[in-house]
Amino acid sequence: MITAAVPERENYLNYKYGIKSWLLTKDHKRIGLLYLFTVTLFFCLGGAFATMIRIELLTPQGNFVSSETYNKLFTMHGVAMIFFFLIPAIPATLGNFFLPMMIGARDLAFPRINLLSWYLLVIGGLFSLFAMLAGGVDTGWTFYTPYSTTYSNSWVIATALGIFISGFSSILTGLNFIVTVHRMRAPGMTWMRMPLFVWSHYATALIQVLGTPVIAVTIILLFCERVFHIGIFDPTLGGDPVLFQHMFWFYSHPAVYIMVLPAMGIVSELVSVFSRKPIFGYQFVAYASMAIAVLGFLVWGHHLFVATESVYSALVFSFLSYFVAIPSAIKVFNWTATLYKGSISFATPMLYAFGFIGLFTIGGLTGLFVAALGFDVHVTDTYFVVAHFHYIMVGGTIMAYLGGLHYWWPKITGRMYPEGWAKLSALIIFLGFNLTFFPQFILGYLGMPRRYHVYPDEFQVLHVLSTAGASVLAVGYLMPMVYFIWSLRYGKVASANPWGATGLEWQTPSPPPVHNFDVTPIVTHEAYDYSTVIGQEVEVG
Amino acid sequence: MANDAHAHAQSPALRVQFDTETQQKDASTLGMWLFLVTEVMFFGGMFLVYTVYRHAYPGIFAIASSSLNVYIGAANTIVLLCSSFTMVLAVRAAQLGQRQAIILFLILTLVLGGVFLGVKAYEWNEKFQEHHIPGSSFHFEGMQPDEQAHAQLFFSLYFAMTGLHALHMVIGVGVLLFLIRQAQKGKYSAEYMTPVDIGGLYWHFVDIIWIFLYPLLYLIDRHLKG
Amino acid sequence: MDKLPLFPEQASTFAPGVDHLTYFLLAVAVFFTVLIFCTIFYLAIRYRRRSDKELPHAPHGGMALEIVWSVIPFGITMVMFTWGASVFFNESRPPDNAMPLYVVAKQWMWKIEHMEGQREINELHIPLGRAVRLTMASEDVIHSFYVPAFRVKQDVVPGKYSTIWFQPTKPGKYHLFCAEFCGTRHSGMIGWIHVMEPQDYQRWLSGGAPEGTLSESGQKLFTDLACSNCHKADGTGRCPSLEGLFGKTVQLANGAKVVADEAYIRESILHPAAKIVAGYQPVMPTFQGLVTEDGVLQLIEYIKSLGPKPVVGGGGALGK
Amino acid sequence: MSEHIDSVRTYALVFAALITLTVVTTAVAFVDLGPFSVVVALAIAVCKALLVALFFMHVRYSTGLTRLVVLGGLLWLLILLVLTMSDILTRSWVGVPGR
Repeated sequence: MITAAVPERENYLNYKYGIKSWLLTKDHKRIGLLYLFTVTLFFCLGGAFATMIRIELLTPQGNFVSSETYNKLFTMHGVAMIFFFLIPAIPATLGNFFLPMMIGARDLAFPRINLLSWYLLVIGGLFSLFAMLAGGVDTGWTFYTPYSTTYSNSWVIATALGIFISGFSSILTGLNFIVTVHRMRAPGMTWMRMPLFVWSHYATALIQVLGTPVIAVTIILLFCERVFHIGIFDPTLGGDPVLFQHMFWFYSHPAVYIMVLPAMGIVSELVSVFSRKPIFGYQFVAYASMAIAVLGFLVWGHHLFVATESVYSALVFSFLSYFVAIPSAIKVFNWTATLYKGSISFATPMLYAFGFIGLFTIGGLTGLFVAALGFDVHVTDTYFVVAHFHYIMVGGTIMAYLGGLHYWWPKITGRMYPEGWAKLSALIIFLGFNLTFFPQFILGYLGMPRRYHVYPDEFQVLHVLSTAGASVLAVGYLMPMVYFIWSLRYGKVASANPWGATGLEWQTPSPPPVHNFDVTPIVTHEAYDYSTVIGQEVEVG
Repeated sequence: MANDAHAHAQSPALRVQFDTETQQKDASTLGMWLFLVTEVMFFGGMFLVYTVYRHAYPGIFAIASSSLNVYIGAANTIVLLCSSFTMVLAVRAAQLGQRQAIILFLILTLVLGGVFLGVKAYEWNEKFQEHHIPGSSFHFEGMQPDEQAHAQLFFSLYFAMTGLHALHMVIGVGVLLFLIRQAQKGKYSAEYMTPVDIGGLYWHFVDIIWIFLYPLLYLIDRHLKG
Repeated sequence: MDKLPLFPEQASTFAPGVDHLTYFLLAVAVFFTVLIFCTIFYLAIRYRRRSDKELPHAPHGGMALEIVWSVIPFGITMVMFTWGASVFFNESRPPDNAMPLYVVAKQWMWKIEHMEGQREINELHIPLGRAVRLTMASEDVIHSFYVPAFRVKQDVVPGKYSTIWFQPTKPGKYHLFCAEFCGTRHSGMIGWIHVMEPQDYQRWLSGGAPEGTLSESGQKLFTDLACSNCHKADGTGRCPSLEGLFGKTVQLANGAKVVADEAYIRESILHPAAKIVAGYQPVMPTFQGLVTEDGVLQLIEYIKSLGPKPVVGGGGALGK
Repeated sequence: MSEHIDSVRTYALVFAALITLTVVTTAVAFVDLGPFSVVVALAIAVCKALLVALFFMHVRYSTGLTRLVVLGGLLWLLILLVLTMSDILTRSWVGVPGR
C-alpha cells in the first residue's frame, strides 16, 4: 500500500543529501541517527557472540568451540554489548535526538563536540573490532589483573585502547547534555516542567562526566603494566591486584546506572503518555534519578565481597548498596500509581513499558539479594549474578530502548511502524527473555560458576532451557529490525502528534525541520498537562 | 520572533543554537569547568594509586623520593606560577580589549611553559643517567632486590604522573599558540574574549595539578635524607 | 546425582543459615513481584482507554504514599543487611581449634597439603564434624575456592594469603569449583571434597605414604636454604631466634607491634626489609623467586613446630 | 562575568603569596615533623590551589553553579580516595589473613 506522495516539506532528512552531509553534520538529529546505526551494528555483533555461547552451553562437554575461543566469545560479548551498545545506546540515539527538542532548544550546546563524540565511538569501535578479528581478547570484560597484564596473550592492548577512546565519547556526550540542560532551556521551561526523560539524561550525564575518567586512567595504568611490567598491579613486584578491581568498579558500577537511568526516563514518558495522566509524584521520580546518580558512586565495593576485601569495608559497602535500591523502588511504585484512574492504551510502547516495570522489578529485587553479604558469598561469580544483571540490562534497558524507538519512530521518520507485528515481537521478546534468564537464577544458586566452558552434567537441563529461550529472544529482536526498515517505505504517514503527547518535541512536524522550532516555544503549562492536546486525532493503540 | 532575527545580526561569533552572547559565554565556561572536573577525576585515579603505594611502602618511597632534586622541583614550581601569573594578566587584558597586551602576555606564558617543559626534560634525562627509568635497566643503588621493585614502583608512578602532567602542558602550549594566532588576527575584543578566558582556566588547572604533584612527589619525608 | 536438581545440598554448618536468609529474601521478592504485577494488571484492565476523548482528572501526587513506599522498603532492606552481615561475619573468623590445611592454587589445579604431609591435587579428604581452616595462596593469577554445597567462596589473590573455613555436616562427595576467571582451562580447575567418617579419615590418613610431615620437609628446606646459619635456636646469630615465634607479638624497629601469623612470616621470607625486628639490622636477603609457595608453607609449618605445640585437640563439633 | 575586573595589584599580591608559600613548603619539608610533614605539605598545597582557583580562575565572583561544579569534582575525588582507603586501611583487622 503505497501512500500518496504528500508534497515534501523541508525537514532534517531531505534538506541535504550525500555522504558528506551525514559524516560532517552538526545537527543533533542526524548525529542521533548515526549513533543508531553504529550501536545497532554492535548489538548484532554482541548478539552473535551470545548465540554462540548459548549453543556451546547446550552440552556439558565443550564440543562446539575450544575453551580459548569460548573465553574470547564471552569477553567480546561483554565488551561489544556494554561499551559499544548499552552505554551509548539510549543517551546517544534517543537522548541526542530528543533532549534539545524537549527543552525547546535548536541544538545541543556544542554541536561540533557532539559529532566528535560519535567519531570517537566509531574509532574506539574499530579498535575493538580489529582486536576481535585479529584474534580476540580472553580476559573477560572486567580485565582483572594479573591475568590481563601478565598471563593473557590475547589482544588486550587493542581492546583496552578501543574502550579508552570510546570512553571519551561518553564523557563528551555527558558534558554536552549538562551544559544544554543548564543553559539552553526555552523561556518558561523551569526545572520542574522538564520532561522526566530530560531529568534522567541529566543524571546519566553526571555519572558519565564524573565516572568515566577513572576507567580511562585505569586503562592507562593497565597499558603501562602490560607493556613495561612496572608492578602497579603485579603482586610479584609489589603491586596489588585488588586495587585494580577498586578502580575498575568505581566506574563500572555507576556505568550500570548510565545504562538503566535513560531507560527509566523513557518509561516515565511512556507510562504518562499512554495513561494520558501526569506521572504520579513528578518531583519524587525526578529527584530519584539524581539520588541514583549520586548514591551509585558509593557502592562499588559489593563487587569485591569475596575478593579479599576487608570485612569492615564489605560491611560499609553492603550497607550503602541498600541505599541506592530505595530510589529505584520509589520509581517503580510511582509508575504503577500513575496507572490509577488513567486512560490506558495498549499501544506497543506501553507493552514495552509494562515489560520494563515487571522485569526491572525482578532485576532490582535480585539486586537486594546479592547486596546481602552472606548470600553474595555463595552466588557471586555464578549464574545467579549473570541472571541478575541480564534482567536489568536486557529486561530493563533493551525493553525500554525498544519502547522508546517505537514511541518516537513516527517523529524520527515520519512513518508509523506496523502495530500488529510490533505487539507480536514485544510478546515474543518478553517470553524468550524469561525462558532464557530465569533458569539461570536456579543454575546460579546451584553453584554453576560464570564463564565456564565445561560444566557438570546435572546442570544440562537448565542450560538447554536457557538456550531455547535465547533462540526465541533472537527471533524477537530480528522482527523489529525488519519491520522498522519496511516502515520507512511502506509505513503509514505519521501526523505531528500521533499519541496525543504533551512534549515540546511533538509540537514540531514529523520529521522535524532542521532547527526544530521555527520559533522558540514559550512554555506555559506543567510537564504532562494533557488538557492542552485533547481534540487532536490519536492513534488507537 | 523578533529576538531571533535580531540576535543573529548582532555579532558574527554567535553560534546558531544560542540566542544571546552571555548565554554562549556561560555555556562555554560551564563546559570548560565540567571538562576540568573530568580532569580532576582523571588525575584523581593516579593520586589514589600513589596514596595506596606510599602507604604500603613508606620507607622505600621516602628514600626514592629523596633522590629527586628538590631545588629543580621548587624552581620549576615557581616557573609554572609565573606562567599562571602572566596568563591571568593576559585574560585581564582580553577583558579590557587591549590587543597588544593579550599577545604579549600570551607569549610570556608560552615561553614560561616552554621553560617548565625544558627543565622537566633535563630532570628526566638526569634520571635516565642514574638508571632510575623503570624497566630492565632500572637500578637503585643500596637496595635489596625486592626493594628495587618497590623503588621502581615509585619511579613508574613518578614518570606516569609527571608524564601525564607534561602531556597536558604540551596541549596547553598548543592552545596558547592557537590563542596567540587568533589574537594577532584581532579576533578578540572586550565583547568576545571567551576562548582566552577558558584557555586561562585550563592553564591554571594544569598549574594546580603541579601544585599538588610537587609536594607529593618531592617533599614528603624529605627530612629523612636531609 | 539426579538429572534436574533445583536446590543445592546442605553439607556444612553455614548452609542452613545461608538458605534461611535465601528463603527470607525470596519471600520478600515474590511478595513485591506479585504485588507489582497484580496491581499493574488490575489497573491496566480497569482503566483501559475506552474513547479517545476521555481526559482523566486523577490525583497525581501524594506525600503520604511516597513516604510509605520509601520507608517500608528501607526497613526491609536494613533487615536484609543485618542478617546478611551476621552470616558473613560468622564465615570470616575461623575457630581457633580448626584443623589447618594449606592450598596452593596455580593455573588450572588445586594443590592441597595436609599437616601430616599428604598432598592432593584437586581432591580434599576431610573428617566429618571437624572445623577446617584453609590458608590459600596463588602462584600466578586470581583464583577462587568455591564449594557450593558448603555455601563458601573466597578469592585466592597472588601475593598474599587468604583464608576460608567450614565445618562439614554430611559425609559425601561435593563439587569444588574455581569461581574467578583464570585463563584457558578455568572450567577445568575443578575437583571434589570428600567428607568422610572420622575413622575412615584416619584410615585414609595412614594409608598414604608421605615422605614426611609438612614440618619435616620444612625443616629440610630450612637447612637447605641455610636459614639456620643466622636464625640460630639460641638467638646468638645475627637474626632473631624463631623458637615459639608463631602467634607471638613482635616489636618492630619502627616501634610498631605486629602478631607473627602466617602472613607476617611469609612477608618476612619474601620481603624481609618490610618489617625489621627491633634491635636487628636489615641484612636478610629476599628469597622471592628462590622458594615456591609450597616451600613457604612448609617453612611456616616448620616454624610453627618450633614453638609450643598448638593445641591439637580431638574431633568434636565446635563449629558455630 | 567580565564586568568585574581585578586590578594588577591584586594579581601581583596573589602571585607573591604563591611564591612565598612555595618557598615555605620547600623549607618546611627539610624539618622532621614526623607524621605531620604530610599534613603540612598538603595544607600549603591546598592554600595555593585555593588562591589560584579563587583569584586567577575568578571563582570568587563566578556563578553559584560554577562553585557547585568545583565542589562536586572535589567531593567525587574524596569519595574515590576515602572509600578505597577504607578497604586498604582496615585489612586483616579481624586477624585473619585475606579478610
